[in-house]
Amino acid sequence: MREAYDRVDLTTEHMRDLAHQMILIRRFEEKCAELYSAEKIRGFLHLYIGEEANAVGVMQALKPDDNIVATYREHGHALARGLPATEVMAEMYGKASGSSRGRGGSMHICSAAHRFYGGFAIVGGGLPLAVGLALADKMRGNDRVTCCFFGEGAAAEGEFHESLNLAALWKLPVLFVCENNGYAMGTALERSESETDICRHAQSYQIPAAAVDGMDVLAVEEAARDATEKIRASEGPFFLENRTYRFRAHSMFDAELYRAKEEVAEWEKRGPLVQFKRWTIENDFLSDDDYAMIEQDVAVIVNDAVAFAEDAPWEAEEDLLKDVTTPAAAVL
Amino acid sequence: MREAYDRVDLTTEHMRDLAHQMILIRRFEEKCAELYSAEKIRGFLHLYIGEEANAVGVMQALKPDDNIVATYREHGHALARGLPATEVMAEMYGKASGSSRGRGGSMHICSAAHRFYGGFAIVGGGLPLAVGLALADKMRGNDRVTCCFFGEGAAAEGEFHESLNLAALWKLPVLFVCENNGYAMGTALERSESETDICRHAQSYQIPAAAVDGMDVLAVEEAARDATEKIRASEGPFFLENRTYRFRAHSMFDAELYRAKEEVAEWEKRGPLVQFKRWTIENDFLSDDDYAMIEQDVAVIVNDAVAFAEDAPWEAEEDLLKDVTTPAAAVL
Amino acid sequence: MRRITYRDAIREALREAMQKDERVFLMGEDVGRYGGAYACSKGLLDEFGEERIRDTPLSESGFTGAGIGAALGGMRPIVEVMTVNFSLLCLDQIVNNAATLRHMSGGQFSVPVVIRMATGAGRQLAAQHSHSLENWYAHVPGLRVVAPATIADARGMLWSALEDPDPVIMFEHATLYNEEGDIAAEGPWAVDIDRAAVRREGKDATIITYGGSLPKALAAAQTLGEEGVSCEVIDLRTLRPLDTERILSSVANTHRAVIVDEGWRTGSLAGEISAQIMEGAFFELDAPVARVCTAETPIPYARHLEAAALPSVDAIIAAVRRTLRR
Amino acid sequence: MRRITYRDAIREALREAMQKDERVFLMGEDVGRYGGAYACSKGLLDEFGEERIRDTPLSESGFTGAGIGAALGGMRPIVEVMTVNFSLLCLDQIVNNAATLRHMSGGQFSVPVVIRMATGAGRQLAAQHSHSLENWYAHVPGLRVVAPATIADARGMLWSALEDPDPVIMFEHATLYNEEGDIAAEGPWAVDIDRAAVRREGKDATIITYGGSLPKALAAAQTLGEEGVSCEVIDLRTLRPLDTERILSSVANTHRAVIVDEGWRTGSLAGEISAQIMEGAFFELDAPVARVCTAETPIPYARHLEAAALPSVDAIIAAVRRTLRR
Ligand SMILES: Cc1ncc(C[n+]2csc(CCOP(=O)(O)OP(=O)(O)O)c2C)c(N)n1
Ligand SMILES: Cc1ncc(C[n+]2csc(CCOP(=O)(O)OP(=O)(O)O)c2C)c(N)n1
Ligand SMILES: [Mg+2]
Ligand SMILES: [Mg+2]
Repeated sequence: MREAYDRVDLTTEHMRDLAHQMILIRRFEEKCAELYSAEKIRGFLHLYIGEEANAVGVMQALKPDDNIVATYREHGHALARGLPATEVMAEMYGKASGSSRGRGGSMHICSAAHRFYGGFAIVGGGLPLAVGLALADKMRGNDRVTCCFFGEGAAAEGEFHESLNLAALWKLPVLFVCENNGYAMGTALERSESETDICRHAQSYQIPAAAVDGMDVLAVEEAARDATEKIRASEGPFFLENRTYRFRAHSMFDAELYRAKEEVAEWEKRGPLVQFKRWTIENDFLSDDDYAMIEQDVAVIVNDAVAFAEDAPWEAEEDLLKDVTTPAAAVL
Repeated sequence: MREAYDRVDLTTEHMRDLAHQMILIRRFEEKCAELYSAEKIRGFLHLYIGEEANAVGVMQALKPDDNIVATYREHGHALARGLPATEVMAEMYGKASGSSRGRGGSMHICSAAHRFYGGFAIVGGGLPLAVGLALADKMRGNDRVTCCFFGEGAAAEGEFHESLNLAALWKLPVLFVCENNGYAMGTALERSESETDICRHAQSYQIPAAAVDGMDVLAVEEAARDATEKIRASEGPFFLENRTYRFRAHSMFDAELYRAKEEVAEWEKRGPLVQFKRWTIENDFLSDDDYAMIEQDVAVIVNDAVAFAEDAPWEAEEDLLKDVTTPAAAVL
Repeated sequence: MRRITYRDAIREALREAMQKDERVFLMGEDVGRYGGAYACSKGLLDEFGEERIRDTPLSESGFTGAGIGAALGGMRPIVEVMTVNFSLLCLDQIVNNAATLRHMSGGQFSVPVVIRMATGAGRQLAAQHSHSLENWYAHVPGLRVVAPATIADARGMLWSALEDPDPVIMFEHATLYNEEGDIAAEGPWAVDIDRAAVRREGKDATIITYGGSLPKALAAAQTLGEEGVSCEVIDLRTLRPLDTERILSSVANTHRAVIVDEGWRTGSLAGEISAQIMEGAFFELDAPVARVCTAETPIPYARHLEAAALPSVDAIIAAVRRTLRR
Repeated sequence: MRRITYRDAIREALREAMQKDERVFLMGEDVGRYGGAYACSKGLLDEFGEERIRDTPLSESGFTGAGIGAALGGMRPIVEVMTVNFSLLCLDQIVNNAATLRHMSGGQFSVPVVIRMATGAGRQLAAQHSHSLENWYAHVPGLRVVAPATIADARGMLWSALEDPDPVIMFEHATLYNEEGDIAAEGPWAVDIDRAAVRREGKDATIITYGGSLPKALAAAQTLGEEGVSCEVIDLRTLRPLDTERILSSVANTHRAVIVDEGWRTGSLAGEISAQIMEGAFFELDAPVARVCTAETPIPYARHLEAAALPSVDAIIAAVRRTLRR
């Protein structure tokens, strides 16, 4: 991490808040992994462990009224956005109290109240939607940013190309956040892109772009604040490439044949939590006791989430066909 | 046109040949337009008039063994590649003697003998095929270039993005020729691309690119020779952007509401035929008599083509289901 | 009454929608300056401006997805995909996003987008420009699929589709745009898109069809009528959800049915309807339900081959006669 | 005999094909270093190298089109699209190019490509990862569509598909990969992909199915058999072209049919088959043909809801009983 960070509110409160959020995501997902083995959670489970600084850092720059579009690796984004851990966990259980009433599962966490549009599991498929949300805001004169998260693997998809061009052509308020963790499942970036500098792709659409250390939450916050400020001013898109790393397997089915343990170990040394903890302690923002406290608070939240999910009811089977179409009553 | 052209064979023979080809395409298509009004030709008819220098110039650099993939605006490419005008015209008539036995029509001229894979009517849809043809050649060790023609409008399609990345990533021998005539139907380039410098897009995949005056057949030939030489040497793709213009409507249904007559008139002054004629006469390669002769020869070819098409038989209705699948006999 | 074309009717419907609701806008390739590939939006750019008559790049997946996103964002977009053939490039957005969002979100989001596309063959446009993939879309839960076959439906269905809170796919058969017909001088135009329409009453056999095949079905019914065979002609109008009730009640009266569908026979919507009759009216049938569909081949360019591939009035007449064993 | 899984069978088939014909290569996302999303190609990279076990970027349209182009260029590519859900991104290449090229060129070109994809639900992967779109593909002239449902077919069909000079789509149901079964120690493995297979003989009713629903159909037939109801179970094996003859001859014996298909009911392949029975065996039927399909909803994540949405053994048993009025 660096000496100084402009435009980041360097207070104990804020540091504690960031630490709390990153640790909450980490512990929440460690618990999810356990629950997967215990077969409480099924389907696909994509862990964000190692990448927490990105969701947490970017969210600092977003307002409650902004829109968010994420991927199937979105637990961290959902929690950082403020979705209750209880509802997120209940969704993973497939319970009726889940954020999507159990219909979505881990890959489709959604919350209209948080303008968190989800949870999209087709790689690249969320980008056109984000462009459309921003188009609606621009046409309606809403001062709102749509933040779209996706991985570097998505950059090879045609929908990436079409979406960036539209956003730039129409000067739409979209913050594209490419979480470049080096791999798309087992495919390393250099095996999927002829040009591995993702920012250069963004620039080829006339979109301003910046790369940031995705293992440094303060650097990410800073970059995101810059980006959203430019977007709100210029009404054009901005592209952030967050250089990060996935510590765990792609999903629970991944044997990780494609990378060396050493490589993972190297990155773990630069993990977002360890780095931030060291930095906040060295710079006297937080103490070991503070961290102990945070861990306690987080443990309570995670346990409550599990308890809530365990006790939550199942959706009635008769309601299978509910939510396929919109009841006339609900028409706006 | 310029003073000098390197690497173009500046002989009277070659100049006559180029003039003959461009004039053949022009007169052939003028006849097609007539025949469309006479309802001999139906469906869509996309004229290449004004763009002849591109197909003719590029073909000079291709060997008989190279592959060609074109669009629905491909009469010029087919004729420049050497397909008999008779078979091309018969195809437009929908006759059994047509290059595709009347099944393809104007948009799907094909010839296995000329490695002319056609005639593709989905914008951008030919690019992945071209990449695949080049991949096959690379894997089989064939020293062959696959030349893929498409319009600037195709550059916004996802298939453009995916194809350029694959060609560059796998270093495939593909010559991408973007015929930038300024419009995709009625949509001007600046209304469809945030970055109007198409070469810059190509470069963002690490593909070397060059823009050339598509109204100057010698400049196009020169650029194409450079490009194919680089491809054959480096085994990587090359991207040519040919700046050209469509003199006629997009298709026979186009009212041309989107551009001014003056704009068309301006470009017509720089037409590939008039320019080349002036240049070849001023530089004493050809005389007015030579051109009169060429027009005569071309008139004969076009008339023969029409006569051939008129007399050609219709495919028998019982053969409707032929050519849907490959008869076991034909298995290679 | 006044006489207008199907194309005029679509244009009037677009204008009306734009005037009625400022959240409505039209986006697609060449809808603006070009006036629309089929001239449906000619003149609208001048009236409503670039923002609301929005020309897009050639990016079917991108702009269709953007339309879906704009609907999520509170607009009422009308996305024009020039033809169903090109919609093969945006199926991910339509099927994986538009059709699933309401469900995946546990009912939190709706996607009130209308996606219009020309469909069908008959204009010698050959294998890549002549698909009829209506059954693909009719197969997908979460979508509504409509196919205006008459001038009145072309005039009225768009607004009904816009009032649907969920995604609606609207198929306009390319051969219908130049069809002329009489229509009331003034509205209301709204159409009940939950119900099929009986276009001709009859008692001997039921001909079930939609879209571009309706004129053929009516012509066949006319000829048969002159021979004393009385056919009821049902225009499905909405392909999803199907008005099964209407289909079954007609078959219960006629005891014979012929389905006319321009889709390729195998896997066609006609197959689905035949199966529904099997399930709901088997004991009413005096003869097996027959299908008149497109031959199992990509559509050829040559006029005579294309005609041979598509459902024809003669083929419909022959099919009805067969079911009547005449 | 030896015991292997469906996954092993696919892997053996891939190896054999690569060894037999040097024009054969496998391309797709994560087929190499990762070993395949379903581990079907695990180990093949070491044996055949990067060129022939080719990892691709996330570019479904690009690499599927490249596979089609490579087939045109004389290779015999096996394209792996991880799942049918993602094939929505490459339908343009499959339908507009692979399926039409032979026809559009007047018979000059063939496209000997095999495109494999996992299909189906049952693993709680929710709305965007659980499609069964077999009927979409079965609808398209120019394609052959196969669905190995047994270990032996998984072992043998790939080579038969590669021998087809035209494009073949191969659907592997995701729930089958871990199925174990006995298989001959040695070949020949080739399967007759023109014919459906009778997996169980019977005389009271015919159950027609394919792919991931075959185990359910057999389980239902087993239970019914114990109750004295003898069911014939037909595994379609090839979804296009359909072995209509086999279907009709079985129904002619049993006079009753139930079709089991994991596709959504409306517009399903089951509907097509019911229509074909209507057309070809109407007068043989003692009861209307019944369909057991997936409910009309995107697939929910929750296990109990997903189970409720999909065809079940109980539902098949109930349907057979209904057709037998027991
Ligand atoms: C269109 C599509 N193709 C393939 C997949 C299967 N898949 C799921 S995640 C993934 C890798 C995506 O990598 P990246 O975009 O870098 O995101 P990351 O998983 O690394 O966060 C793949 C191939 C998919 N979900 N969607
Ligand atoms: C995928 C797709 N979308 C739309 C069309 C309709 N269309 C045919 S040509 C064309 C314009 C293409 O422009 P460009 O690529 O510049 O080629 P040009 O016609 O100018 O030669 C359009 C929109 C199509 N054929 N395919
Ligand atoms: Mg990644
Ligand atoms: Mg153009």
